[in-house]
Amino acid sequence: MCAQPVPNTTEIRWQKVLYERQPFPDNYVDQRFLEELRKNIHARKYQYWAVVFESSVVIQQLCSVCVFGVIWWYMDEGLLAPHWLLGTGLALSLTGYVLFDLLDGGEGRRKSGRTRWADLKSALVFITFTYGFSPVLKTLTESVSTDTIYAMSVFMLLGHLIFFDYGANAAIVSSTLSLNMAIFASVCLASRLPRTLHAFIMVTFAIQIFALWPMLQKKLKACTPRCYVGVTLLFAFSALGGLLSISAVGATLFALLLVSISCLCPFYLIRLQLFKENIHGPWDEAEIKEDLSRFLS
Amino acid sequence: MAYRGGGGRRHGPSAAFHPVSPGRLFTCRTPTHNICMVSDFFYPNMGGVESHIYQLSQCLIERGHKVIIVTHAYGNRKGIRYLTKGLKVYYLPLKVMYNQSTATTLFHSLPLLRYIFVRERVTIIHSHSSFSAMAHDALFHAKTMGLRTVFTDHSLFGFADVSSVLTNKLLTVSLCDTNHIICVSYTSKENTVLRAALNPEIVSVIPNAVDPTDFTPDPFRRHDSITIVIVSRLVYRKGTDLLSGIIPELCQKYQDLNFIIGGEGPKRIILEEVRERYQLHDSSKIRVRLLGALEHKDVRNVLVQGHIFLNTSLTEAFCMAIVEAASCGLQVVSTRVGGIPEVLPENLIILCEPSVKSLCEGLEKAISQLKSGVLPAPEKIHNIVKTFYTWRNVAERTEKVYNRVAGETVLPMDKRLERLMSHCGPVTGCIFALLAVFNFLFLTFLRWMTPDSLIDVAIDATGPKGAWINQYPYSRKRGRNKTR
Amino acid sequence: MEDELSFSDIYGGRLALQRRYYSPSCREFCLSCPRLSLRSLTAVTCSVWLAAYGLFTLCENSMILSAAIFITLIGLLGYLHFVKIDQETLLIIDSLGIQMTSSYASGKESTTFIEMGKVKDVIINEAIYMQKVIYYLCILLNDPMEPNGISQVVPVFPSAKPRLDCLIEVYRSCQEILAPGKATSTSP
Amino acid sequence: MVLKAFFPTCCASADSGLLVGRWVPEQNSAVVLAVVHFPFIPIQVKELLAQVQQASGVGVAVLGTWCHRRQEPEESLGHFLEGLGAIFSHEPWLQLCRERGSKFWSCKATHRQVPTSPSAPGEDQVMLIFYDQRKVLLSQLHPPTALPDHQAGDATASTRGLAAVFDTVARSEALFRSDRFDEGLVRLSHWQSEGVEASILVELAKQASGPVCLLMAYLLSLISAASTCRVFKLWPLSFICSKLSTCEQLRHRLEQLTFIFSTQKAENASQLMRKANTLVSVLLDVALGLTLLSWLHGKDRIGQLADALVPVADPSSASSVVVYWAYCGQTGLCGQEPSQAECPWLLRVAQLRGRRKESLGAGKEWVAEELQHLLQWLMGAPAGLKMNRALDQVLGRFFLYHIHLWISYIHLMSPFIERILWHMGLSACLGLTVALSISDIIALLTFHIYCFYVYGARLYCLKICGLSSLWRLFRGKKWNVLRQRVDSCSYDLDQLFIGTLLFTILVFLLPTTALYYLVFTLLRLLVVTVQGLIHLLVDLINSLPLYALGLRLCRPYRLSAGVKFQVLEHEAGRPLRLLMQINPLPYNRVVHTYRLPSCGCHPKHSWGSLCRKLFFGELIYPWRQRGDKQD
Repeated sequence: MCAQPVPNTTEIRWQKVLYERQPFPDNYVDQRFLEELRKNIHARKYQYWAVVFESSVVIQQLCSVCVFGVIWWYMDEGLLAPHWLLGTGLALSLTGYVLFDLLDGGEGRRKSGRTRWADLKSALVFITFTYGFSPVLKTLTESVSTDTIYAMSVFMLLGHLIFFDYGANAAIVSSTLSLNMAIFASVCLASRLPRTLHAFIMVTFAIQIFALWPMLQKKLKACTPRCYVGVTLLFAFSALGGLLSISAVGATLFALLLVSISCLCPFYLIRLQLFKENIHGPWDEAEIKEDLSRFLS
Repeated sequence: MAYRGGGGRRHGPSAAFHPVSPGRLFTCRTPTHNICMVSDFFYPNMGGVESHIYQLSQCLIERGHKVIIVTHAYGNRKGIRYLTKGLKVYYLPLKVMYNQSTATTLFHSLPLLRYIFVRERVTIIHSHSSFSAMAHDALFHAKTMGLRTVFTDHSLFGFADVSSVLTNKLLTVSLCDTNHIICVSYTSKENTVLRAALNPEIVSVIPNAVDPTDFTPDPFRRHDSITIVIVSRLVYRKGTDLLSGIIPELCQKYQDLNFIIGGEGPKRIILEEVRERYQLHDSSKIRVRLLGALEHKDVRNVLVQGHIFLNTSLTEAFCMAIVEAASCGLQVVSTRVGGIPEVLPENLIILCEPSVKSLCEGLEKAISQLKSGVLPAPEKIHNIVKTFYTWRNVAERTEKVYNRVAGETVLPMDKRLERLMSHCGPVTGCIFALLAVFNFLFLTFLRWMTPDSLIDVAIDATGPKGAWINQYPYSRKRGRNKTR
Repeated sequence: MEDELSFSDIYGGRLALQRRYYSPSCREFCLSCPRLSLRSLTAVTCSVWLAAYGLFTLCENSMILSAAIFITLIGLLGYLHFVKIDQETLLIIDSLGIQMTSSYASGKESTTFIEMGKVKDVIINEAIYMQKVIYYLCILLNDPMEPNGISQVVPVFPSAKPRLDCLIEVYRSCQEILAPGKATSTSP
Repeated sequence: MVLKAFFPTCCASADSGLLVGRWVPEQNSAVVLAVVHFPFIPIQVKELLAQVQQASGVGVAVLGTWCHRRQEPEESLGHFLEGLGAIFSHEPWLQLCRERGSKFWSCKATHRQVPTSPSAPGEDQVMLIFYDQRKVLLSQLHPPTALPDHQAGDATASTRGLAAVFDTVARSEALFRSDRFDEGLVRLSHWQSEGVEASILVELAKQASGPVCLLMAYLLSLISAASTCRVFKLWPLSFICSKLSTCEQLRHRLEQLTFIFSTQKAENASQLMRKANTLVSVLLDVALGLTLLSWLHGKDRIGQLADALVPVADPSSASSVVVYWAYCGQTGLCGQEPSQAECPWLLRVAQLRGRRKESLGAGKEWVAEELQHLLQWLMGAPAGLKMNRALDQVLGRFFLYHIHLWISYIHLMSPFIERILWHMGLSACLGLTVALSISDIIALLTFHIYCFYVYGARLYCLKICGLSSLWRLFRGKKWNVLRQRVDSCSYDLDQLFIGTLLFTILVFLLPTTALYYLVFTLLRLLVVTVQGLIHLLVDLINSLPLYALGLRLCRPYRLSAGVKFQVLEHEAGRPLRLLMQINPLPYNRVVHTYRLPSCGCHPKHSWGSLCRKLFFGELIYPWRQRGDKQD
């Protein structure tokens, strides 16, 4: 029975078992209490530059949103001829398409087993649908007030940035959702443009910059990291330039944002690692290491 | 409809496991308490917590205490029922939010609970299971009313993800001024102390128990082919995925190996797929049998059909299943998680790492032992295990806790607020201190609305002046009035 | 013989219990709660009329006042006739039956008579009522299908909810009549 | 156990004699039915009882003696009564005795052979229960007990408790037949010993009812034969008949009449009651209908009604609409240059016309014109809502065109409408309910609203479904049909693009359609509500059990929910005296028990599901005919 603590507890060692009655009270606290407590088992060490390199994906996405905004502003002001944008867009996407295959010698395509005919078909689908719907898009939101549209598209672009797949496996990441939000925003903005052609071209451009460009980026990052960094810098500076041509203040703010994301945040991440403290012990729910799907396939 | 005591009839056999004789003898020795067990989980719901509450209450009644149970209404089972030996159960009409746990607003349950505490002259509130919102509500109200509180934690929690962080915070708040906490194993004690940032002195370890008379080995067991039994809910936490890996491995290795799997759950489909894929249920001999959900009384009959019991849980505070299996004389193979290593001595259990490989090795070891016949006889195992865990022992140790708590003082309001604010962090502490103040005001309002003098003092069915006499249920009231 | 005791209901209001023993085989328990007090009546009426007058000052429409008067009158009548129960009577006649009468403030009476053949027993039961847990006296009717089943539970004194002490008084003297009655009625 | 003696109040003043009644052993109670007066010859009494017994199947016997002391008690009578016990042996032997002056009676029951009950030496406790024989005889217990079959044995077995008493009294009418004017050899006193209660009218009606029933039944069979001939079975006719509520009413009325005049007798009380109820309700219905008829065919109310019912059908508005529509047509539906220009113009025309009409002073309501105004309003920016103008124009013109069609239809119909109404009015002589089923006419006259509603609902439903599925695509999910749940799914780029494009478009077009849908749904609901109210009224008239209610009102004891007892004041040592009264059935239970089946059109779904249907744009027909309720 668990009676009152008998004096000779020194020689009778307390042992962590339930099945035998020990001469200790039920609330006895041994010095071996919490001895299996472990801390920061899975804590990872980060390299500063590696983190900076990883953060470039975020930079890219921010810049593409910024570029999209700038282009839309130019077209809304009428400073940018739609044909010119169409031409450059087509040229760029063609080069990107060629690059896309050249980079990995086309074995990515072989893996996915996607034919060029399929690419052509989807391209045709894009063009035809956008062109067919552009009059509708034009008159779609004319009775909705402009501020509503702006608010909606800003919200959607933010959502695009939030849900974008930056390579981290979190619950909220959903590339589909982010792409759809971007397209929604582009449609909203396009419906504000003066002419039907403008709307058409704006939407195509949105496709290029939100759907195709990230795919190319991924491949670049995988194959040639060095030139990927170069491309990122180039892209960032072009975005900054475009923004500068619209408003200096916006440009400075944007530059600050980029710098803080690419340099400060990694720094803090590494600093805060020191204060990390998460507890492990026998009570943790054991996770299953090996994959069990092999038994079911 | 109290006299309908359906529960009493259903669980009667499992309760009447020893003669009623010693009941009154203890009462002279120790002071008796009026104990109110509060939890969302009780019969007709089935599980470890439920049976724990039921058996513990029965033993406490036998030791001359007055015990009542408060839980929420299950379906049309509302109101007040009497179970075996006059165990009185209040099924309160509260809304159930998420798997059998009531929604908590921290206030809506106060009027009823206060009424019950007053009319039953409760002195000690004993809440069970940290998953039950009602239990935490009861603790909160009891402290406001200045009653002594005990809490039993039946489960383990991690510290990793957001949800567990939040629940740990709530647990901290609700336990920071609770008089005493009971855990079912040392691991669970460590866990609780860490989660709720408690002083380990006020945390007692009292294991669960099994009723050895319910789990006796089958004297004539067939030895033609080896059978492995698994009895658990088929969910992720119980490691059903591991099971789906183990079954094909072993079935391909040993041709005379069968599996019996009792239990229901979302992961059942995986096992069925495995069975399909490896043709383990051909018409000639079914090698993997899925029995589906089991009644508590059928468990023994399933267990004694096998030779080896396999437990693949990923986390357990105190695994009752392996004790039951061992008590039925089976060789137990289990994962080394949570409090399981503390439960059985090494010669009765084979502990493995939670992976398919290690578990297979453990099982093969068990099989080889079985074939070579070095395993002790089931009756021998039963006789060993029988001495480990009994409800009477649990009741005695719980009674000690009650006695100790009865000696302590409940924090007055100001002290309580201070403790909340000092102990639970600035934000949460303040919020809950405010809530406590509101709760107190609400209580004073209720006292003004219906003063305690207006509340009829209930007639004890159990306890020192218990009026319960085992007649047929209808004439209960008359019997009661004769005794007064 | 007749005597009168005073008890209180679960809200603390006063109740008067009159017991009439007509004969060893016939008893009557009459539980009467206080009548509608003039104070509360005037209070309600005045409040309604004040509200009506406030409305009237807002929008000059004399319809409101007349409407208020009508509403109070109709409400009072309805209350007296359908809601306010002044007296509840329980009449037990051995080997004949149990009769429950509840008389409203307007004098309307509603009676239900339960034959002794249907009555299984009279017990005190507990129930969760609103935010309270109360005791109440109830009559168990046995259902013709199976011998010791209960088809229905009829509560006694449903409107005036007396406290336990009062119930026990009534319960005891009910059992004095019922207990032998049950013995013989169950014999054939 | 106490011995209960049920004693009829009418015998309380009878002279001394023998108590005749039935002894119910299982609850040891004696039901006294009558008192036999002196002088009598025991043999004859026994004969009489034997006759009654084999006539009624009730075990009637002599239960004891009854002595009513008017003058000072004489022992001789007492002894004589004692002696009678020897002649008519009965267990136990009752001795009721009423002194002059005092209200308290003495009663004792003695057992002959004492050893049977050693505990009570011959005597045991007696309780006197007075009952009004007439009421008990006429009243009918609810819920009815097992129907009394005429073998005494299992009749007593079937009826238990107080039902046995009622049963006894009800079945021993043979005893009550003899009153004191027929020179029977035995003088009884009971509730109609002062003369049999009967009325000439009732007897005459009973005599007359037979042939009338025969005749009517013959006629009705002819009618029904005619109605079932093959012509009505042809597809369109049968379909229309199933839909028109007038036909429903006629069919129902036919059923009612056939039921009333069915020649076979009603075997049990409930069916009799039902017949009576049906008869009364039909009579009342016809009476109401006739009053309506007389009122209608008074000074040209038909015409006014017709004018009130016909929506505007005068050339001016129609022509204006035609002009307007033509204009819309030739401006073309290509969507630009919307009709901002001509809206004010048309409004002005409308106002002018409205004023002219008011000057003409026919208080008509201009359904079609109001609809046009509504559409104009919708085609503008209604309530400052952000609607897509192009779609708005298209929908608006579409509906305007419909109104035009509608008006021309009214043109065709307008000459006949008055005559139709007149004939409908004639149909009122078949009863108010038939006349009230003008909901058909309402349905006909508001056909265009129904059409609008259907178009709007279909469009809206389409939009909602599209949006819901596209929203799933937008979130990168898809509906798994096999598992009945939403799975995540990876789409191709072009699928995503097109899906999102359509999603955007639908989202921005939703308010327009939703508004149209809303407006026309409201109109539809209005119409439906009116129809529903009419249906309810008809249902009420058809199904209210008037006869039963009347009985409950005038003869409360006829329908009894049970009995209630009242303790008469009593003094110690004397037997307890109770007064048994009939507890009348409450009104709600009367209605509940005797509701007549009616061709009720019952609300198909609850409010929640109705709102749900409305939200998802499914069509609603809240009033369903009896026919499809059965299958």
